[in-house]
This record gives sequence, C-alpha cells and structure tokens, in this order.
Amino acid sequence: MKIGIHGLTSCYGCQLSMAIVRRLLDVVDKFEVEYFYMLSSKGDIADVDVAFVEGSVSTDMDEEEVKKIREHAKVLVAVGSCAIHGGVQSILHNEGIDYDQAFATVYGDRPIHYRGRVAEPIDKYVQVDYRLPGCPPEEEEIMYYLSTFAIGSWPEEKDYPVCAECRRAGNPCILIERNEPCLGPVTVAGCDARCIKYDIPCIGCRGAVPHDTAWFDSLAKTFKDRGMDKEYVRKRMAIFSAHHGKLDEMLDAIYGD
Amino acid sequence: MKVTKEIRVDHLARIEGKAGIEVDVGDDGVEAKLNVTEGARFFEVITRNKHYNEAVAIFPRICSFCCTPHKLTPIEAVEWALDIQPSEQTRKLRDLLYLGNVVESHALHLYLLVVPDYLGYPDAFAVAQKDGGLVKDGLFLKDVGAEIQTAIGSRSIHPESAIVGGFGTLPSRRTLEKIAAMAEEGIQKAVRAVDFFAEYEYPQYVDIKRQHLSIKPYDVYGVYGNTMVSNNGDQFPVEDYRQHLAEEVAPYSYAKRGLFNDQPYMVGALSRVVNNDHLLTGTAQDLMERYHQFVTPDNPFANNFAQAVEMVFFLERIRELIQEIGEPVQEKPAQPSRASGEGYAVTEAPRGLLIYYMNIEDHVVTDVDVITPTAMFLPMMEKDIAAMAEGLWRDGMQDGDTIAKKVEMVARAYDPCISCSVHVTRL
Amino acid sequence: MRYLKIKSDKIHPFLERLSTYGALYGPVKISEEFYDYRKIDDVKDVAFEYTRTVTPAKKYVIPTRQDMFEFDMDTNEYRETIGEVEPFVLFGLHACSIVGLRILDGVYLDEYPDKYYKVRRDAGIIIGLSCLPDEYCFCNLRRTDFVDIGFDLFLHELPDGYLVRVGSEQGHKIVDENQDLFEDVNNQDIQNFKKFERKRHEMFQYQGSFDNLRYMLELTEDHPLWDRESDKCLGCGNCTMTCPTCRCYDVQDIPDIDGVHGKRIRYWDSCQFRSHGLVAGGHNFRETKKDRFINRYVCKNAYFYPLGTAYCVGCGNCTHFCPANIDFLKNLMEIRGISEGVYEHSR
Amino acid sequence: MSIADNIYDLHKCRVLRVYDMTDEEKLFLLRFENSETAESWTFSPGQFVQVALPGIGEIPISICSSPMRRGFFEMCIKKVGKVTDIVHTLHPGDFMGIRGPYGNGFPMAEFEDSDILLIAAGIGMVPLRSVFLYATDNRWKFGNITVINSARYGKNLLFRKELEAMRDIAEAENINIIQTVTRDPEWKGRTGRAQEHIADANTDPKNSYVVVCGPPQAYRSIFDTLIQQGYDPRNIYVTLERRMKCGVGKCGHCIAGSSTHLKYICLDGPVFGYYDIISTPGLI
Ligand SMILES: Cc1cc2nc3c(=O)[nH]c(=O)nc-3n(C[C@H](O)[C@H](O)[C@H](O)COP(=O)(O)OP(=O)(O)OC[C@H]3O[C@@H](n4cnc5c(N)ncnc54)[C@H](O)[C@@H]3O)c2cc1C
Ligand code: SF4
Ligand code: SF4
Ligand code: SF4
Repeated sequence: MKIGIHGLTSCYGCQLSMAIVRRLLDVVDKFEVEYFYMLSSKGDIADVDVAFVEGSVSTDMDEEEVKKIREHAKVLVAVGSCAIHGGVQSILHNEGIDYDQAFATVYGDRPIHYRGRVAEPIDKYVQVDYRLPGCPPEEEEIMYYLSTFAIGSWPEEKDYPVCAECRRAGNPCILIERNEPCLGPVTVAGCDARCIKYDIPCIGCRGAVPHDTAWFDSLAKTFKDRGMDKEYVRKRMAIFSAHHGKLDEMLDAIYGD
Repeated sequence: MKVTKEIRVDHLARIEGKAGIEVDVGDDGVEAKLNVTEGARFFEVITRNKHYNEAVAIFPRICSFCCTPHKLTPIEAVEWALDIQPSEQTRKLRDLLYLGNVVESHALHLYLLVVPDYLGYPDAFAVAQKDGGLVKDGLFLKDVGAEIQTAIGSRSIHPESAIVGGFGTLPSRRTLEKIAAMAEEGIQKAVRAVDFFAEYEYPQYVDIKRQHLSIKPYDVYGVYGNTMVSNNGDQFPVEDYRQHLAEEVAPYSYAKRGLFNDQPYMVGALSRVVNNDHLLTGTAQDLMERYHQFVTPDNPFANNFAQAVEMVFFLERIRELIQEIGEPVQEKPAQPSRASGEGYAVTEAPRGLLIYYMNIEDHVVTDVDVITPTAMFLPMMEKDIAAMAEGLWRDGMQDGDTIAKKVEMVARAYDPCISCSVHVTRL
Repeated sequence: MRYLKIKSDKIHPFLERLSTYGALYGPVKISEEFYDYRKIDDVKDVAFEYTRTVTPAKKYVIPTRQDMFEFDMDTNEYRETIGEVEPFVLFGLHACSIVGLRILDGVYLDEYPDKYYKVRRDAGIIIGLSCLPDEYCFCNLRRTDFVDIGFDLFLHELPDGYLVRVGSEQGHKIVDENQDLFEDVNNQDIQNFKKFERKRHEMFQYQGSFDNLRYMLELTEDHPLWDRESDKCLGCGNCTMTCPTCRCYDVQDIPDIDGVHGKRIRYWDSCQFRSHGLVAGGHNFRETKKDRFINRYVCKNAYFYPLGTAYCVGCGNCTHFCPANIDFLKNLMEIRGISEGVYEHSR
Repeated sequence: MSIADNIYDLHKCRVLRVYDMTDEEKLFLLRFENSETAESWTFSPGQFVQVALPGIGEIPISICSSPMRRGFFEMCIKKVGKVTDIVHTLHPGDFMGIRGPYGNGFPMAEFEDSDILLIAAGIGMVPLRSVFLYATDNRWKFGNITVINSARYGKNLLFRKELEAMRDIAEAENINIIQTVTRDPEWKGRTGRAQEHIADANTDPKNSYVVVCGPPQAYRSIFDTLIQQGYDPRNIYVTLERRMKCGVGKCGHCIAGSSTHLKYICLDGPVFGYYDIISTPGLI
C-alpha cells in the first residue's frame, strides 16, 4: 500500500509525530512511503492509496499543492489541528484581522513575491475522507489509523469530548474544583486527557468535537456562571476553533452581542 | 549580471519546513537565495491581546522541533515582565526539560536528516537497511529527549505542562531515575556519533571568516543566560538586543533575515562551542581535546560535529541535573507580583539564539517580538551556499544536480527551522 | 448477623492486614475537593471521611479500557485476554456503591454471564464503610442507604472505632484470622450505632421514596425542564462515567501494524454521545442532545426488577461531577411536582 | 479455546457460497468449522448472531435460513459500512466468527394451527425469510400463508427470484406470494405499499399471526390497516433494530423504551408484540 505524508503551512509537528512513532521502521516496512519530504529527498507527489496532509492552506501554493495531492490520492486524511481546523494561525480569522494589514505590520511595505492569506482548513479546498486530530496527534492514534488502512479498512473517528477520557483516567475535574477554563467539554477526545492528567486545563488543542456536538454555548454558560467575561472566553475558545461556524453565534446566545 | 548557470532546489528535503534554494552563477559572481515559501503565521499578531497564559500556549506552535524553547523562552519573558520568581526546583526542571528538547532535536537532525547525506542515501530508512545500528542509536537518543519532555512537559511536542510560574504535576523520582539511566546509556551512542562525524572532511569552499553569536551561560555550559557574546568579544544584555541585531526583509522569502554589526552571522551549536568551549567538561571536554581540529569556527559543516559533542555533554548534564533535583516536590506555580510590565528573555534553542520580548498590560499581552535562530543565520547561510556553488563551479563542476546536492548539505548543516523563521516578528 | 467492634487505634493495623489478602484499594484524597479509589501503598493515605469518589467502584470490575481478545487475521482465530486476576481488597465502599455493584451483577451475571466481569468480581473482597450524606445524596429515597448483603465486612462509625457487620464467609474468615484486632460489641456501642444512624437519617435533604417516580417521569415527556436543562448540558459524559451503575461500553478492533495480529478492546461509553444510538445509514435513535439527555433520566429511573430498586442508587455523583451544574435530584423533584424544600423536608 | 464459558468467544465459520442478491445485498451460506458445533447449533426464526471479522469489528445480523437445515445457515447482508464492506469482499473458503444465536425470536410454537401473514418492507424480508422457510419446511403445522414483500424498486426486492420460483408449488400449498414496489416505473407486477395488499392475503384475520418487519416509520399505518381488517392485535409481531455491540444485554446500546418499560432489544427482542410496542413509548 502506498502512502504519502505531506505538509502545508504548519509547525511540522504532525509530520514529526509520524516520523518518531516508536515502530517507525515497522511502518516503513508495511507501506511504500512515496512522499515524506521532511525525512526523505526521494519522490514527487505521486499516486498513493492514502495521503496524510498536515498544515493549513495559507498561500496560493498551499492551495495548488493540496489539490494536487487530492488528485493523486484515493483516500485523503487531514492530520492535525491545522489541516482540520486551520490551526492557531487561524486566530486572525476569528479576530477579524485583515490579512494585508497583518502583513504590513510584520513585513512593512516591502513586497514579497508570494500571495499569502489567512489560514484555512483544507476541507475548504478538497474533500477530506478522514480526520486524525491532535496538535500534534497521539502516537497511538497514528498507529491505529495506519494499521486500519493497512488491512484495507478504515479508522473509527472519535465523536466525544476529552471529559470522557478525563473521568476514565480518574482525574479531579479542575473546571469544577478550581473554576479554571478547561475546554475539555468541547474538545474531541483521543489524548487521554493528557493535560488534565498534568493538572493543566485543556486548551482544546485537538479541536472541537465533530458533528456539531461541541456545545460552546453550554460551556460558555458554565464559564459565565463562574465569572469569566465574553472576550476572554471567546479568545480562549478561538485558539483552535477560529473557523468553527457556530462559535460566535453560540457565544452571542449566552452573552448577548 | 549575466546568469550562466541556474541551480534550483524547489523543495529542500530533510529540513523542518518548506523552502527552496536558488543559485545563480553569473559572470561577476554567484548569488544564492533561500526561498521560504511557507505561509506566514503571524504569531506576534495572534498572541497579542491574549492573557499571557494563553499566549505562552500558542508560541510553541511556531515550530515543533523547537516547541520547548518556544514555550520556556516566552515564559521567562512573562516572568521578567511580571516579576515572577519561580523556585529553584522549577529552574532546574526547566533546564532539564529544555535539554531534553536539544538532545531530541540534535538526534533527529543528525541521524535522520544529515547522516543520509554523508552515506549517500535518500533517507534514514535506506540507511537503516544498511546500517540499522546507526538509525537505532538516533531513535534511542531522540527517545531520551522525548521521555524527558513527556515526563516534565506532558508530551514531547508542544508540552503543555510547563506554565508561567512553574509546572503542573511533576514526574516521580522513579521516572526521573529511569530517564537518568537512559541518558547514561545514550552517552556511548552519542560518542559514536562524534566519531562518525570525525571521519568526514569539510568542504573547503565554505571556509569563510564569520561572526558567532551565542549566549553567555550563567555558570554551566547550557541554554540559559541573560547576556549574549560573540567571538569578536562583543557582549550585550538581552534587553539591548535591538541596538545590536537588525532584521531585513527580502522579496523572495517570508522569513526575516538577521544582521549583527551590519554583517551576516552564525548562531547554533557551533557558535556555542566556539564561544563557550572552556565551559565544556567531562567526556565532551575529552572529545574536544581529541578532535579539536574539527571545531573550525569558519566552516558551517563543523556545526554537525558541534551538535554531536553537545549531545554528549547534555546527556551528562541531564544525569547531573536529575541528581540535583532529587525527589521532585509538588509546588504551586509562583504568582505575579505585578499585573503589567515589559520582559525580555534569551535562550539557546537547538539551532541557536532565541529572543523574546513581551509587553504585558493587566495580564494581557500587548506587544511581542520574537527573533528566531533561523532568521538570524539566513544571510550567513546564503553566503555559504553561494560560496559552495561558486567553488564547485570554478573547479569545473558542470552538473547542476551534483551542485544542488552539495548546497543542500550546506543548508542542512545549519539545521534550519523554516517554520520558526516565518512565525515572524514586527519590524 | 455477626457483630464485632474494632477500636480506632486498630484501624491502620487492620488495613495493613487487609493488604495481605490482596492488593488494597481505597478512597484517597486526590485534590482539594476530590477523592478517588487508588491503590493503597501507605495505609495512612486512606480517607475515612470521604463522601464520593471521582471514579466509581465499577472500574475494578469493568476496567475503563480492557482487552477482550487478541486475534490473528490470517487464521481468523481469537485468544481471550482475561489473564490472571490477582485477589484484591476494596476498602471503604459506601452502601450505594455496594448496591451499585449488585446492580451490575444483575446485568453482567445473568443468563449470559460475562467472564471478564466475573473473574474480577470473584477476586474482590468488599469492605463497606458508613457515611454521612451531603446535599447531593438521596440514596434514602432510592432505598439503597443501608445494605444487608453484597459486602464481606461493613464498618459503621462509632465515636471510638467501628461497629463491624460480617456479611460473608470471607468476612468471617478475615475476622477469625485477625481476632486480636477485634472485640465484642457492648451496649454503649449499640447505642452509638443507633445514634449515628439517626443523625445520618436526619441529614438527608428529603425523606420519602421515589418508587412512583418512574411513572411520573413517563408522563412528563413535554415538561419545559427538558429543554431548559438539556440546553445547559455539555454532552460530556461526566454523569455516566461517574455513575456507579452506568455501564455502557463500546467495542473496537485495533489491528497491529504488522497486518496480522491485533486486539479487540472494550471501553466505557456513554449514552450522552452522539454515536451511542447511531446505526448504519446515518439514522440515530437518539438524534438530539435533548433525546440523549432524557434517555439518561429514563434509564436511571427505570426499575431493576431483580433487586427491587431503580438503576439509580442516589449517590449524587452525576450532580457533583457535572461541570454544567445540572442538578439531577432537583430535576427529579421538579418532575415529581415538588419544588425544593417542600417534600417532607427534614429540616 | 474457552468457548464454553466466554460468551464473546467466536465460532469459526466457513463461507461456502456467496450469492449476489441486489447491488447492495449478498447472501452468505456458512458452516461451522467444528463439526460438533455444526451438528448441535440451532436457533429459532427471528434470532440473530454476532458476526465478527478480526481487525474490523462485530455486528448483529439476522439468520435468514430455516433452522431445519442443520449444520448450515444463511445470512443476507447489506453493504453499509465498516464491517459489512469487508464482509462483502469475502469468498467461499474465507472465514467469519459467529456467536449466538441471540434474541427471543418468533414464538413459532404459538403460530401452529393458525394462518401466517408475513409483511416485509425493504430489508425486512431478511428475518421473515427464516419464518417463511421454517413454515414451509413444516407445512403441515400451519394454516394458510401469505407473504407480502415490498420495496421501492423491483431490483431491491429481496429474495424476489426465490419467491417467484416458488409460485407454482406455493399455489398448491395455499401459500400466497405478493410482491409489490412503490416507485419503479419499469415494474410489471403489483405496485403500492405493503398495507395496500393486506386485503388480498389468504389469511383469516380471526385466526392469524402477523409478522411485520421493515423501517419502524412504516409500522403505524400497517398496524392500523391490520386492525381495521380484523386482525387480532395480540397476534401481531414486529422485529426491531438498534445499535448493538454485545448482543447479550451488557453494552447498553440497544436499551430503549421508557422508565416503566425499559427494554433491551437484544434480550427482550428483537421480536416484540403489538402491545409491547404501544405500552412502551420510544420502542418504535
Ligand atoms: C438484531 C439485528 C439484526 C440485523 N440483521 C441484519 C441483517 O440480517 N442483514 C443486514 O444487512 N443487516 C442487519 N442488521 C443491521 C446491521 O447490524 C448493520 O447494518 C451493521 O451493524 C452495520 O455495520 P457496519 O460496520 O458495516 O456499519 P457502520 O455504519 O460502519 O457501523 C459501525 C458500527 O456501528 C454499529 N451499527 C451500525 N449500524 C447498526 C445497526 N443497524 N444495528 C446495530 N449496530 C449497528 C455496529 O456496531 C458497527 O460495528 C441487523 C441489526 C440488528 C440490530
Ligand atoms: S477537568 Fe476538564 S476535561 Fe476533565 S472533566 Fe473537568 S472539564 Fe472535563
Ligand atoms: S487535554 Fe486538551 S490541550 Fe491537552 S492534549 Fe488533550 S486536547 Fe490538547
Ligand atoms: S444516576 Fe446519578 S445519582 Fe443515580 S446512581 Fe447514577 S450517578 Fe448516582
């Protein structure tokens, strides 16, 4: 089975996670890795059975590239928060910051050859078949996805929040106990509540629970009841959910416009 | 300039991030450019107007290879700004966490990205088929670093457990001891890496006098300090960085490009070793004595060698730190003593100096400046690339692909981190 | 029933002795506010004054995530992975937790006994501990506030120790083998026991019973409460995970990267999640958050005939551990047509 | 293997034949590898098994053959997702894991001496086929039989050819086979929904058992028609479907109903009587 591992605009953490799985050499044995530019100087975008794509679409070149990857892939997997949700760089979108304006702040009026834009998730441009969430994804899930593809099947995606794993892990709930703005209730599970295990509130790095079951409104209500103001809550929720279609609407429903 | 030969690498493989190389050989010289084609992500814009806790959670996403430096450095800046005094234990644990990242990063760079060049393979998988031991060594050393970052930081990429003022839950003594044992086991492997790199001669084309800038470590050779030093004898505190370090923009690149004393300069393992070799102790010191001829300040290829030596030193230092830490005591994070302020921090990321400036008003970040190592050394790297191409060309090398391979090796020796370079800061 | 007394100063030695019967687990303070059952390495860690734990005792008989089989995809063969289950002692279970386990017994050890469950259940020694209710407890309304079976020993707090009820042969064996720690119960102890029970009884927020609640619930399909409360709900599953009797699980096959081996696992699921009622073709039997919210109320208040009690044992976990502060008991009272404080309120 | 005491352990079954039924459904004929199991294993119509493929998963599937044929059984499986996709790639000689049978099944003994009316919509024909074959195998035990098989298009009518082929024998045996489609302009035979043909059944409403299987939305109007035509509500049965992971009342997914009537579809069903349905809100 042929696979390709690609990166658009990102921190390269998902690719790095895939490159450092403990059983990397077994993975390489099992698949023909047609494309993995971070690790190998061989190959060009070629026909593959499964393409894993990390990163957000942030330039014209990203758009061209992801379309080309799609054309060559039977199955396309969006890997990580950038590809799935647009990544932290999408905060610009939620803040309503104009790209050119941000560009000018940083680069001045000196021209740069490439056209950039506010980061977007790849499903704005191509059809995504599966999503492998995480910032970066967990090793166990990477292996699960690869293994199911290897036997001609596909992975079952999680559709429930981090809280479930937090409880299974027997952590104390730091939202209840310390009023800390834990985003576990709206964040898709799979990390075994990694941060809460370390006594740190979840910042939602895996992105919102899919299928419109991320209840930002209900969570905003509990935050509001605990004295957090709208701007703070919005900014925190938007770190990884800037492109979530319902975020602002749901916050308005609780806090008013 | 009339261009007689164009050498193009559209997509430089085996580096962190996305960049291409353009070399134009012309009648009156050679020009080299590193095209950084990755989109800009505006970290200084997106972290602004955020609570500092959230801002320090976002910064690591600048780059996965140096996520820990991009966590710990802004934390230092926040603590400076708000006059937060973390405990001695916290400082030691941070040092350990940081070194975990450096070891992991060096191991990944040397074994997975660089070694294939030296052995003439496209990638480490091909190397593994011939010399599995070498790749396994690398993956083991990577694991040492990853274990440390997971134990103290919650995971090896984007550690969330390091926070302003301290940490979340700390690892048990037993976990730390396990890590110390791994580090111990890693030392011999790292020494083998030093021996490996000592077998290769450096291409003379890139022997160019250069400035090296690094931190002046507090006491032990390492990543923390407040002052920067250069091999010219310059020295300045981090809060003066703007007076000494300039940044330019080039039209072909999203990355900014640094100048020191209006000249290109180098940062990274080689610069650290060149400026601070007197602080190296133990096995690393012995290796330096044995192989001193390989630490040539003027050749970027020495950077690979310097990384290998650093791995040895840091593994020993990791053992030592774990001794000093003893049984970790769970503490509450230190609290700010004021709500607003300006803060600076500089540390040594695996690839070189990393500077953060932050202004905080009423717990909210209002201004950020980040200068990353890759942005600092870009002009120097381009200079070396041009020199390499020019030298080969003058010696009669006609084949563009061969030249391309060689210039790629120059780029790789710097261990550039493209994502870091385009997170991007304000002018 | 056999009654004994153990003095306060003997309780730690007693715990030490218990750990010779198997790995000792008990309630431990894990944060400012919360307790959880943990492996006890130092008996001084055991918390006697706890009310509830983050994870219910069910985790010892139904692990949160458990391997069922290892398989071979080439030969289509399965090997069960129950493994050796070492004996263990579960110390400090309150009455509601013990009833909770008995309800699980009813589910897991029916005409299709579940081996994974049974080996763990058989390996466990249960030591009960008396408790005082807090504002979330309503086991009295569920008639699960006092247990007569389902434990090996049950400890009732006395001013100077514990009154011990012996509930099984294993229990007799433990007291017989450790006679030096126990003494006979005297008149004063009996008085103290009664006093404790009276005080406990009076501390419950409501008195009465919930036996007819399930009919009222059935007749309350279009109560405004459902919209109001399910709007608050985070759908996070905290309520079901912390419930001593919720036991939905999901099953997944995890193939190995070698393409030949792999394992079938099961792990705690929740009816509050979207996929719980989802079938092929996209039809969902519990389509909306409200449907799922109501489902839990229905399921928990249904009668468990073998035991003559509801599936809910009234422990209050689902209220205490709800980050959205949804109050199960208050809502049930509202369904019952009683606003706070009116229903035979004891204070 | 400890198949005796681990209820989740699987019998290895060999696929003997695979028939394409429609574009989406295939019929699988299976036999237990272990000859003792093959001899002793039996079930009643309306029961289901858990079908497992290692590495993929486990799903509930009705048995659609007659229990009279010992050692073999058939399943008709629609390709809809993760497990069924791979099931459809199996060939004769491949294996499946099977455990069961589970569920209550139809009370066939009660049906004896009465007429039987079977009403199927879409994939509902699958469990009904087992009842039908059982009844024809034991023809002398039952009265008149009518099968109403309905689907949207002719090509979706499950077991259409099999039922057509039986037509001559059926007539001689007092079996009435009605096949009807709702949307197919090409279709030459009867059209309209199943309930529109109940009047043509050869069954006596006063002495009949009725079994209905199809999408739950269709049940109400079929019930109404049946009762209107004089069929005794006590003799009306349906089979239901839910998500299931265990098949034996443990995993909790198939729980349905209300707080006074909580039902496990896998244990208390999948077959339910008419009064179960109306006294248990939420069942359909
Ligand atoms: C009692 C009973 C008898 C059935 N008989 C048949 C039959 O004879 N022929 C047939 O083709 N189908 C039958 N089904 C439906 C069949 O079980 C589903 O089509 C099948 O589970 C889909 O699995 P999948 O993995 O291919 O689909 P996916 O949609 O990928 O499902 C993933 C998982 O969801 C669950 N699931 C999805 N749909 C259903 C469902 N309808 N019922 C239960 N669990 C589901 C399963 O656990 C499955 O593993 C029956 C269902 C029940 C409950
Ligand atoms: S700590 Fe966070 S993730 Fe855990 S239960 Fe509470 S809200 Fe959910
Ligand atoms: S707990 Fe939250 S922030 Fe932490 S890894 Fe999980 S999803 Fe990411
Ligand atoms: S439903 Fe709530 S109160 Fe009842 S047993 Fe479960 S967790 Fe306890």
